[in-house]
Amino acid sequence: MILFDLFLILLIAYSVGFLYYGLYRNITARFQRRFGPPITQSFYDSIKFFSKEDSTSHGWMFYLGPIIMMTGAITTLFFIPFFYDRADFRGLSDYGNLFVVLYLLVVGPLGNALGVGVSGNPFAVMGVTRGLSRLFAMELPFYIAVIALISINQSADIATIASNQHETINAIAYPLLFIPALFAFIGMMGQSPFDVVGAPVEVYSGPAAEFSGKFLALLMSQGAIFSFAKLVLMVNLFLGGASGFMELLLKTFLLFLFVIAFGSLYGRFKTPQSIDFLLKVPTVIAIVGLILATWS
Amino acid sequence: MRIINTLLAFLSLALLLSFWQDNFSFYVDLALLGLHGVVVGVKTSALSNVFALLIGFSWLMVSIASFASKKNTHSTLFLWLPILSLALFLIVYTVDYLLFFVGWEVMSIVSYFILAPTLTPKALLKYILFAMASALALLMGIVILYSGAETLLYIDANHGFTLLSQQMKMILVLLMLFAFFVKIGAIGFHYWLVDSYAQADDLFTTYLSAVLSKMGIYGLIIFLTQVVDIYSLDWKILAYTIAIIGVTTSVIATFKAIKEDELKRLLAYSSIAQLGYIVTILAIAGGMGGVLYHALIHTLVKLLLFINIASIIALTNRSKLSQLGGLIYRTPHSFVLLLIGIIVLAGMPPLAGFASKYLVYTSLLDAKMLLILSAVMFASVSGFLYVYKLIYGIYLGHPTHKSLESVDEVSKWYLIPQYIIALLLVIIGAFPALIVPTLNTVLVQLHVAPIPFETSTILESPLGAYNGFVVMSAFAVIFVLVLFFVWRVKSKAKNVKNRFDIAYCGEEPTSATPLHYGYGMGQELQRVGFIAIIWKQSSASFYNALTLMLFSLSTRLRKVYTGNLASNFNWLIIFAIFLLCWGLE
Amino acid sequence: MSSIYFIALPLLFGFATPIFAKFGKNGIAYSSVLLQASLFLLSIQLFVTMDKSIIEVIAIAPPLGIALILDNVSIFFVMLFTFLVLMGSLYYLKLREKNPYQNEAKFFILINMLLASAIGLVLSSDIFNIYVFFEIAGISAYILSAYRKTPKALEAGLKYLITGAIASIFLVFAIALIYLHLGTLNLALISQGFTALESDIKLLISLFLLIGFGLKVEIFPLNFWVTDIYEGSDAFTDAFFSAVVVKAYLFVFFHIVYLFLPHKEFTLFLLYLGAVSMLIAEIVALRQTNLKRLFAYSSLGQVGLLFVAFSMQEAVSITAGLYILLAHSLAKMVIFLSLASLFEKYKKEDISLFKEMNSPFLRNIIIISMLSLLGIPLLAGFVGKFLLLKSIAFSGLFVLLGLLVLASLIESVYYFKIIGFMFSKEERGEKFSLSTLQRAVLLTLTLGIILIGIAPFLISDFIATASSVMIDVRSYQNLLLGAN
Amino acid sequence: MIEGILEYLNQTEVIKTIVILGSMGLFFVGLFGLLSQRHIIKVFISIGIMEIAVFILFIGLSFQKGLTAPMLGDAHTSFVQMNDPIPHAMILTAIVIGMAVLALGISFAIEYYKLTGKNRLDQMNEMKH
Repeated sequence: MILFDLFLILLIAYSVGFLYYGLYRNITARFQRRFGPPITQSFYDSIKFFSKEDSTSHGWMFYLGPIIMMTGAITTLFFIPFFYDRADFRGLSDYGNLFVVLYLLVVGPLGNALGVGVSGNPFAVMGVTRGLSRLFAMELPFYIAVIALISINQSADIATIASNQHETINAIAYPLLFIPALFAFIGMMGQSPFDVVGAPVEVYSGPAAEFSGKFLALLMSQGAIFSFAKLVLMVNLFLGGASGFMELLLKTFLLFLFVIAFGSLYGRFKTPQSIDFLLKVPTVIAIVGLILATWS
Repeated sequence: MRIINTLLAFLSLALLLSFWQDNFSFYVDLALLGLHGVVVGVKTSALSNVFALLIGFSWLMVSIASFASKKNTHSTLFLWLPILSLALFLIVYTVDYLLFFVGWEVMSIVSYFILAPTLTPKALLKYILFAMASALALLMGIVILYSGAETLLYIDANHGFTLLSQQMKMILVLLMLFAFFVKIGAIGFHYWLVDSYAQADDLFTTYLSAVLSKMGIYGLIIFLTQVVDIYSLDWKILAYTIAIIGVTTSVIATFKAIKEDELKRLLAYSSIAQLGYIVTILAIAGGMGGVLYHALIHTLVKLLLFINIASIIALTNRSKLSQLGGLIYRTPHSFVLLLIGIIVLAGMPPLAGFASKYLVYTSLLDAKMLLILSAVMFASVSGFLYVYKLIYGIYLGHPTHKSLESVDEVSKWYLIPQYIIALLLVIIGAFPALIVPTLNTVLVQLHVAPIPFETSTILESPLGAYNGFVVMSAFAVIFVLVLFFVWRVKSKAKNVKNRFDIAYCGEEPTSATPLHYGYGMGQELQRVGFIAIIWKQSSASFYNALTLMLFSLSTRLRKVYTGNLASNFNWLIIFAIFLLCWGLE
Repeated sequence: MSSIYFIALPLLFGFATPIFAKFGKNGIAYSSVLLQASLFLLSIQLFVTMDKSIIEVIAIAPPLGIALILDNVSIFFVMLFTFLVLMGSLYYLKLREKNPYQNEAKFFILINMLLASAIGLVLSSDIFNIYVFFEIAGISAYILSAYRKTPKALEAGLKYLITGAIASIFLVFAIALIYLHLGTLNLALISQGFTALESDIKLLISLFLLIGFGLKVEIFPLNFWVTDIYEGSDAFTDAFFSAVVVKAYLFVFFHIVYLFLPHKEFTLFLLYLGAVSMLIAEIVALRQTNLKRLFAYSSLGQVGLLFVAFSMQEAVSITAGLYILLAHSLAKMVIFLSLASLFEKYKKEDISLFKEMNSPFLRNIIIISMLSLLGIPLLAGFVGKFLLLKSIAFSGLFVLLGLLVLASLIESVYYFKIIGFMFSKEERGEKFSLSTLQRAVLLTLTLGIILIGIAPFLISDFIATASSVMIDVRSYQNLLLGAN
Repeated sequence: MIEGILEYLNQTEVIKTIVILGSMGLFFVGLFGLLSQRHIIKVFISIGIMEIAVFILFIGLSFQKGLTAPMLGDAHTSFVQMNDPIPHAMILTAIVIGMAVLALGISFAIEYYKLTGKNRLDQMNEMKH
């Protein structure tokens, strides 16, 4: 039963993830006054990549990188419940909690870093370093917000946090926690202004520089799954969770839309700039929010 | 010598495990020395057994690793190591502060003699001066406590502590904290630590980091729970001070570690940072479980990491990240072991590191130290950068020298202890509550609430539990499935023959191109304001100024001893007149 | 009557040297060693046969005559001094083969005079005898100090002599005042009558005594001359100065303090004087490069510590003081004797000598001695230091405690600088080894340090009794007066 | 007139006052010499003066009028009607010792002068580091 549940979760995440990715390409295209590819294009791309040969390999660790990344994404997904009040689509979330998820979120990037590192491409490693540097800056405001939520709810269980919001969602109840978390979330989604790590167009480098064929496909797929997982997590934490598929899709899509809209509007920070920004503005807001939220 | 040492280590561990449950105690009355009513002695207890286990285990692991080198190069080390371990056992088993001090001093001095052949004079002097300062502060604290309690036993110490005046309590606490923080290397007092770790014999560094630093933790546990009785004392500011010192230590040491190029220095800072987490939760009531758990995990992981880099240094004769690289396919076993090590060090979920981090976080949450918790998590995440730097610099990327392309796997004597430790770490990762019953006996002994325990797979905490077994098996199963999936998908990829065959801006790099990114990694953080401040500031300037001041004072006071009798007679007369006036008063 | 031998025999030795000289080249040397060995055995025998507090008084009808008192505390010093001098003489037997003193007969006479006067100081129980022995010790020390007749040695001798002469003037002055007002020289009688004196006279007497003895016991600020003397003299003689002479003066000084001036205020003053003395000496020592001078400062520091211990006026702290004194004497003996050989071998007195030194044996024993001086557990220095700190804390003098701990920390700076030099990785010359006899001497002393450190209970009973006897003024009075 | 003065002077108190004043004067002369003079021999002389001052003080004050010197001789066969012998014995000893010390000191000074050509206290700085 639970295996079927997990399979469904994976399937949904995979398809919705690619759907969102297609939408993302379309929407950004519209922002830039052009027409994007068909929505399903990314999905087809990934299928196509799976069937392509990969041109170079740098040994087994090189292969393991994307695999670990994929594993990390799926595991993360499984530990986030889709709905707060339903017995199904809970995945493995009963066996873990928010702390586990927070840490699982970084398993993927670290696995990727290993695979990239072994490729011997200094540009790729540079991207990894940037990613890791940005990571801690990004996580700080996010962690502060999450800690505040855990403390308020006296529970690290995601479903509990989600269900406790049926009166007022956390985004409205605690805006000073939501705003910094949102900043961090934009970074986590790899959107401007914090997207220098995997900058898709202009830099001929970044973690993915050496991957091709099925491994590139793997990277793309995990990206889709992972994005969805993160969206669901954010919805659960701040937007009141969901009790049905429509609600879930709506909330995640709105959040997604906001993120890409924001990303399209702003230019790109350099790594130190983004670290500096994240450690200053959102962190300070988050600290204020934390103090206000738990003052008693 | 090595064989005897290993046998002794094995014997002590075997003794320890076979008499684990037995109670043993031995007391001596010191009335003979003019110390009436003073009893000293040793006694087994749950707490001391746990720490003794760490000592015995680390000793054995280091001893096994020592067989790797062909020559008996560490002969003095293995002459001293049994004595050192004996002193450590004395520290953990004693029930009074006199023997504790004896063990403490012997530990410092014996370490000094072990360090002496390898350290530079300056580093050696730094080490011993901090050790002496620590010991003297400890001695002064002990004596002050003694004057209150009139005995030296831990069990009476709390009574004595309450009898002291508020001011003396403060001084006592400061002295003791100083004494133990020096050993731990809390920030500001770590000036000696990094150099000593970096220059010590590679295997002794392992022992230093795994065990000796834990003695500071042990001392703090004893002092805070037995003497100050901090959990029942309403002395909030003390708990907060300790927590803030701990977390500052973690954050600063983490960023210092990111900058380091030398393997052992990097790990030394990492050691400081990890102990910082322990210090952070030391003074809060629910934190003791996390303290013990993290101390245990940290001991294991530092054993693993230091033995690993000792093997790499022995293999390549290189100790800098910028001089290594690309060893992964030459030494795959070492790579996998280090990978396990850094996953634990970073506190990633499937392995044991997460369990201890989890306890650290939940205890801070429970104590409502939310900002401190955020800082701890921040330090923890920032730590990813240096753990990645470590594994990348050694194993990934490009070899920086021809010699690195032709080395073979490290000696099996290095691998055996690492595999044992890695296995333990994986097991604890899957069964995070496996050691909870043991820890709970200690917690009961210390009169703090035990960690809830049902089954060995679920680590419970006041704010929720997690099932380590499920996390690990989920991860493993998904990993295998993805692997299998990728395996089945067709592939004709060939291994690159030429390692320069990479995407490099349309050019083909040559062997002269600096492709290894080991040294530069993390340097760009310099542009971030507060990190630049951390990197630029160093306690060295403070200690240098102190030294300078002392020496100029010395020069000035030397003028008293000019040797010019004529002027000295004037002194004499002035002194006499002063005495006369003073006497007439 | 046996206690008189300790003074008479070494003094008589001088007159007998022409006879001993007949026994060949080594006659005087061997007979001197023999004499000291027999004195040491005698002291052991006395100690063993002595009851818990049996006291030997040799008195020619006090208050008029002289009296020698051999009680639990003085037997401690007698044993210590004879043992140390014996060890030194044995060591010299080999040292003289390479670098003998000119006119050795004189040298042996002086050493024995020094021994006699040190013991005399400890045993005497009337103040004029103390003055006489004070001077004999002084004269022999002046000559020993200047013995090499190099400019440095002569300068040291001169300075020693001038300060010594001034000290003796003040002492005579004090004695004159005491006799004029009390009509007696007997310590017991003086101690009985002293409190009844007018306060002005008391002040004057205590001031003169403090200056007279203060110059000799090397207390700040009266210790300005000490380091020059140590540096100018031979390391071999420094061993005696540091291990024997100062200790004798210290004992007498505090004996007199306990008997005459057990004022709380005065001893408190001495207490802080000791602490300041220690602190200043340790700070100055930081920059020293000349080894003899360095260890001279270290001696000053230790004397400061002893001052603190004895000024506390409690049985426990005196016990601590005796432990520290014992540990310091043994350690300084080891260090200065080794230095004597090392200087002779390497022809330099600089601290960098230890970078060249290639002698594991000497390295190890010097390190053990220095660690003992620092008060590291399991060595002799720790017992005394711990007891002392304990009694200070029990008296609530926490500032003093802090000062001493600070001084100890500074002390460890230069000790460990030296030890660091011993481990430096520089090129070392050929191996240097001592003769068997010298090694045996040094080993005996070092084993003493270790043994006391590991098993202080072996002698704790004895030292505890000694300290209680030392502080027990009343029984001393009864003893001395009841003897006639 | 002279008789009167002598009579006056013969009083014990007067004699003792003179002794005290004189010896103290002498003592301070010595002390002043010690502090102001740098020549080694002059310093020795100052020390000698101070010693003598103390001796005179002691002897002068312990003397009692009307008693003879504490010596046994033809007329005196027992210790009666004599001054206290102890101060005399003491001072005799002290004089001998003081003389010995000064002689020793002068011999040192001469040797030192021969070797180095220095004869002043403030020049004695072989050990100035």
